[in-house]
Amino acid sequence: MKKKFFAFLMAVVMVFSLVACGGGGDDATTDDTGDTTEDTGDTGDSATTTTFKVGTIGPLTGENAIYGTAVANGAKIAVDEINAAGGDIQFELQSEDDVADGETSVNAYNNLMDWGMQLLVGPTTTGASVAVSSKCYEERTFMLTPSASSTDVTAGKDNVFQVCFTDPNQGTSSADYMAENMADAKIYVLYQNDDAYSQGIRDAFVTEAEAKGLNIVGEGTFTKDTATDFSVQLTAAQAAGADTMFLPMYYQPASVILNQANAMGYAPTFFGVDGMDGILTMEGFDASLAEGVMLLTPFSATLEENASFVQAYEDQFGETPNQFAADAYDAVYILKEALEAAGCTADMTTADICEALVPVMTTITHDGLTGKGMTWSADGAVSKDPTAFVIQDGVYVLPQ
Amino acid sequence: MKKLTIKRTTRTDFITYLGVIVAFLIMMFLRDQGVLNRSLTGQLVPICCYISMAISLNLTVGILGELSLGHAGFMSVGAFSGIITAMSLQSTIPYTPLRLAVAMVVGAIFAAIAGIIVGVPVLRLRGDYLAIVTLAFGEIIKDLINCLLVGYDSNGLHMALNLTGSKSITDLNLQPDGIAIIKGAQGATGTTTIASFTAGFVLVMITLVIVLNLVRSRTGRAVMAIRDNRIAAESVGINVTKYKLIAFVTSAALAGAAGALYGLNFSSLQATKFNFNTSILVLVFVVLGGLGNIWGSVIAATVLTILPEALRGFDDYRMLIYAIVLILVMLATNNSQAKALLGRIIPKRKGAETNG
Amino acid sequence: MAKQFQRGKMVPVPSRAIVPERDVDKSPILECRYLGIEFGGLKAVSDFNLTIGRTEIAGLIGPNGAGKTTVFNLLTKVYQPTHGTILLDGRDTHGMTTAQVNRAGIARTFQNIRLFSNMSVLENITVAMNSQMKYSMLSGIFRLPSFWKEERVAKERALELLSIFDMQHLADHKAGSLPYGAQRRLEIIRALATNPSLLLLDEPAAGMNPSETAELMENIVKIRDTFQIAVMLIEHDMNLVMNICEGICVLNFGQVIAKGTPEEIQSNPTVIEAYLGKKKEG
Amino acid sequence: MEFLSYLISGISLGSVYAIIALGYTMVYGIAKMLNFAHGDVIMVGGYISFCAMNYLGLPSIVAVLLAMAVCTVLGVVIEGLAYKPLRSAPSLAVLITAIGVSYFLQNAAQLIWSAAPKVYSPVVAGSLSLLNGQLTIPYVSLLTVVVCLVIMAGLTLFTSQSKLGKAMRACSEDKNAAQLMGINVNATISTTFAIGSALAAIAGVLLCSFNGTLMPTTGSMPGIKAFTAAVFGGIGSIPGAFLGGLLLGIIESMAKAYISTNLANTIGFAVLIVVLLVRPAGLLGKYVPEKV
Repeated sequence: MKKKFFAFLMAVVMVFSLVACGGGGDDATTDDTGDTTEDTGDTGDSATTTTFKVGTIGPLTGENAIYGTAVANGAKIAVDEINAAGGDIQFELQSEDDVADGETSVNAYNNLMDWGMQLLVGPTTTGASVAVSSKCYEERTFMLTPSASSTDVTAGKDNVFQVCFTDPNQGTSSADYMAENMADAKIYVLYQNDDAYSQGIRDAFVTEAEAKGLNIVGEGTFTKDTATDFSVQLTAAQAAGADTMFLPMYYQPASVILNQANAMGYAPTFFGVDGMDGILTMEGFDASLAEGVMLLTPFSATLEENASFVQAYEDQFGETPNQFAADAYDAVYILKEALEAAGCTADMTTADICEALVPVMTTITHDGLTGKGMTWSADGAVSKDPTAFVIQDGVYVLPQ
Repeated sequence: MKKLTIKRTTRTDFITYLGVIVAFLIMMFLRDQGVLNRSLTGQLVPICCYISMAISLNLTVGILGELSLGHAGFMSVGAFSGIITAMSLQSTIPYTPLRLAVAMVVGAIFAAIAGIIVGVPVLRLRGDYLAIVTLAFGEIIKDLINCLLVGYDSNGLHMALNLTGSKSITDLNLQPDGIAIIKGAQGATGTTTIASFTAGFVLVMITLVIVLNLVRSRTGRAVMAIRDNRIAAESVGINVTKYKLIAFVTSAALAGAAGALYGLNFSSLQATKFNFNTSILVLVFVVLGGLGNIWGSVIAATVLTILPEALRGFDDYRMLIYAIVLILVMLATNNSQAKALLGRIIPKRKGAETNG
Repeated sequence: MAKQFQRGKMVPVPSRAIVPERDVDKSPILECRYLGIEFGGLKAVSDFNLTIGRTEIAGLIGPNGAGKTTVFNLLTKVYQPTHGTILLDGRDTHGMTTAQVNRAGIARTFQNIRLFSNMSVLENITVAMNSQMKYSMLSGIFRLPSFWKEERVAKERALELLSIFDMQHLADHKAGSLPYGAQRRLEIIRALATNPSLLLLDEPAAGMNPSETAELMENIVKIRDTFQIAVMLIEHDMNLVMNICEGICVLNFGQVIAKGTPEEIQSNPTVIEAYLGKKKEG
Repeated sequence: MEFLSYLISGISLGSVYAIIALGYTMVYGIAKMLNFAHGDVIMVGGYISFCAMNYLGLPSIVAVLLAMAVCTVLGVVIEGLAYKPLRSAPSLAVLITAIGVSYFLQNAAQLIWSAAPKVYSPVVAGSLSLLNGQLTIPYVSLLTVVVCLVIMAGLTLFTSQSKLGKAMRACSEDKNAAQLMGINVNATISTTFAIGSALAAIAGVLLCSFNGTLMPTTGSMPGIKAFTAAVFGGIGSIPGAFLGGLLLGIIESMAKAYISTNLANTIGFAVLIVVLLVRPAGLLGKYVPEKV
């Protein structure tokens, strides 16, 4: 009986996937014929408006959904703006969920390829990005990740680029900044050691800090499963006499740390990285807790020049954008600029676009929300200046 | 009657083998013809791994009758030991299929060792207590691998356990030609992906042969006897601990082989992948497919791996619908009223139902 | 001895069966000396002394709660005795597990039937032959010749055992789906399949009607004669006990109050007071 | 001094586990099912109280009561729709259904309240300063411990004195016998779920106050930990759940402080395993050998 039931269920799923498959096929054929007719009709006409298919991948469900959703939303705003402006290059956007998991991310990528994706903005998280980037490398799909910051994502893959800083870059910059501005600080490093991002920054920070002679008085770790109670680590930091706490992590655990430190009456200078951005806009967050928190971040929702993006995002999604949204927004514009520079058209295959874009990426310079004059090296890493902000009265200000 | 029922058992086995072979051939054909979409193509290897996982867990849960909530832990051990093996042997065994096979065997061996370490103390417990302890072991394995640093260079394999959080891959002091295989929380990145659908098919077939033949041998009978009535099993001279351990370790070893294949299918893998949720996922396959029903495990693993992908059209509601489907299926297959309803639609088979 | 039976007559020794020849000396198969167990200070059974001959049918009777099943549990090491020794064929079973005791020669049935109810009748029997089968797990997985050979022998022997109770036709039924009487009989066959030298039957006639009981009595004797083994049974059906047991032991409050032939027991005043008297009341 | 503050943080963390474990253990004791959705009911309780306080501006006590009311209804609805039809089904089927419910609640919460973590300001702010400020104890921690003790005492009294409580104990011993004695088993189980869910709401408020943050997945890990704690103490036993929760919290805290923060979970689980090997039914559980 059960078997019969399963046969039935199986059949349903088969139909599902066949429909999906058939749908994909249909899309492809219409696109193909559409393009062919266009080509034959407009031969030699270079001013044709063409629509590129762009995909984003990120966790839209699960505990990391906040990041993936921000990327999907940020990219959507950019695509809408570009399409509304009506230039030569138009985008069609599709966002897929990967639950921040490598396997699902590869599935999402394959799904997008079935849809006919030509350019990938994603994936959002590092682990998933490494899995997808090697697929992209093999299959020659151009990949620009807004937020996966590990060097493993780009290492050895010429067609994979990043919008965000690499982890080592952030760790090194943070240590450099501290060495310059707060050289005699007693630093306690607290990081999440089951998270690639956090671990990556910490490793680079510690190496650079040693080189610059900074005084690290202690290190504490936590894991995803223990990210709710930091009293032990905070007590240890306090006991070690730390007056500065380096927090290379995302803003969610950071907000818990600030809260618990405050409850303990412990008030060192907290120093964060770009993942810390977003803490002020957390619902219910008491901004006074973040008073005096320093962070190195390329994006700030409170800066004047980002106001239009922030406004558009708030109008559409009812939330203040974080750095992930800004990275994704930039990523779409970077793609546009690169496509223009390379002279790509939408009838080119994914692989041809990829080959055309790779040499161009190292030549363009982009001014975006997350940095002015961004340039890329051949290894895929971005070069831009992080800005150190200090939080005062609930807004980012430049430190005196 | 007699001959008929004996034949039924063998026939079920035969249909299971045949079904898997035919499915493989169809998929290969469709893929080569380019008819298969990429989404499904990309899932072929993971599906094979999950089928293997489900069959092997069925050995513990369905045949042995002990609830294990840490099966993903063995998959994890197999995956990472398989990755280490494959990456270290890159130059020694250039022939990919052989390297893959060696990695899977090593994965199975290490998972079996983990199975013994876990099984010896744990199998003395019963029911929900055993369940919670397997859960605990799964989490412990995850935490330990999260601390593991492994690199390979011309001097051989280097390993360190980053317990205090102050070590990193640079502390392994690899030679310039060395490669970092596992970098603690960052997991294995840059793995050369050598898994193939054919390997997955072979894995599923081997798993099927081992589990089905085991179940139909004296070992399997002893294990099922323990499930049905432990005290009676002891009374007919069956060494309960030994047979429990055999079933448990075999199950762990098969999960390890599946893990190795899974690990070598993606260029990046973190220990957190094999958390409690993955164990639960595999358990769902087993329960949905029917306890002790190997054929059911194969189907359930396939369907439930494809389902979330097939639901992509529902966007944000995808996992919500998945949850609802799960609840409804459990209600439909286990509620007595719903069963009666189904029973009226589908006439019940007469005669003896044997396990399989 | 109440009755004399001609031995080895009723069923021929099964053709392929491995029924070992037993020596004919009169030494006892089972000796219990001062056997006892305490549960948290409560003496469930104490100073239990008993000797059973190699081919004797012995009865263990007593009112409910007298500790009869506890004695079986002690003999089979379901409970570890806190006092005394058990000698099986002259060997001390101290420290053995239930499974080891079974392999040493004691098989049993249970008061509340304990079959492997999701397995077929045939499997229930072949599983009991597990310790006599030698092929390894790998031979089983790879279906080596030893697997086929031993499985065939086991199956044939199982069918022969089933024929004692005329149950061959049920071989492929699920054990749990059998009627009650057949389940009880299957439990006895399963115990026999382990090749015991002492068979313990815990209320074999419970729930049977008089004609089934009569058939069972015949079969118990037949089993003893065919396999040349000792049988010890717990039973409330006095007709059965008095008719087939050659020796009877009466237990009350965990202690032996009488031992002897059926005739002796029937006329023992202590027994009548403690047991038969009570039975009349109830 | 540090030791003391580690101990205090362990006790307050442990009290949170204990409250969740009490809910787990009650439901397990009567329905004999591992209710994996319990952690997610806690999460819903957290969100309801968060919304009540932040959107409706209600005082915290009203928010807690509202959360309890909503969770009670939710618990009864879940029980009625998903678990009751499976009363006679194998326990694994119910377990999988509970997991389905857990997925459902998490994803529904994400759709309703979005995945963005919310900052949960403690229902009681501030902290107690002792020994010239060398030792600070957040009031929330004190509140958690007190609430935990009150709930445990209340539950113990309830199950031993009240008619309904006795009915619950009867059901947990033997459902059929209870039925024969005229106890409405179904209604008793539903009531148990209602009480368990109301406790979950309180646990949600305290957990979120303690963590200071709230996400759709907030409940899952504490749920597993509390389950561990309940088994640790002997599942089904009310004082056992309390003891198990407390010990798990202290062990975790001490392991973080003196051994390794990476392995805090591992050490907690390892202690659990050792305890179960020595006492197969947990610290206070009764080991009932199978009757032959």
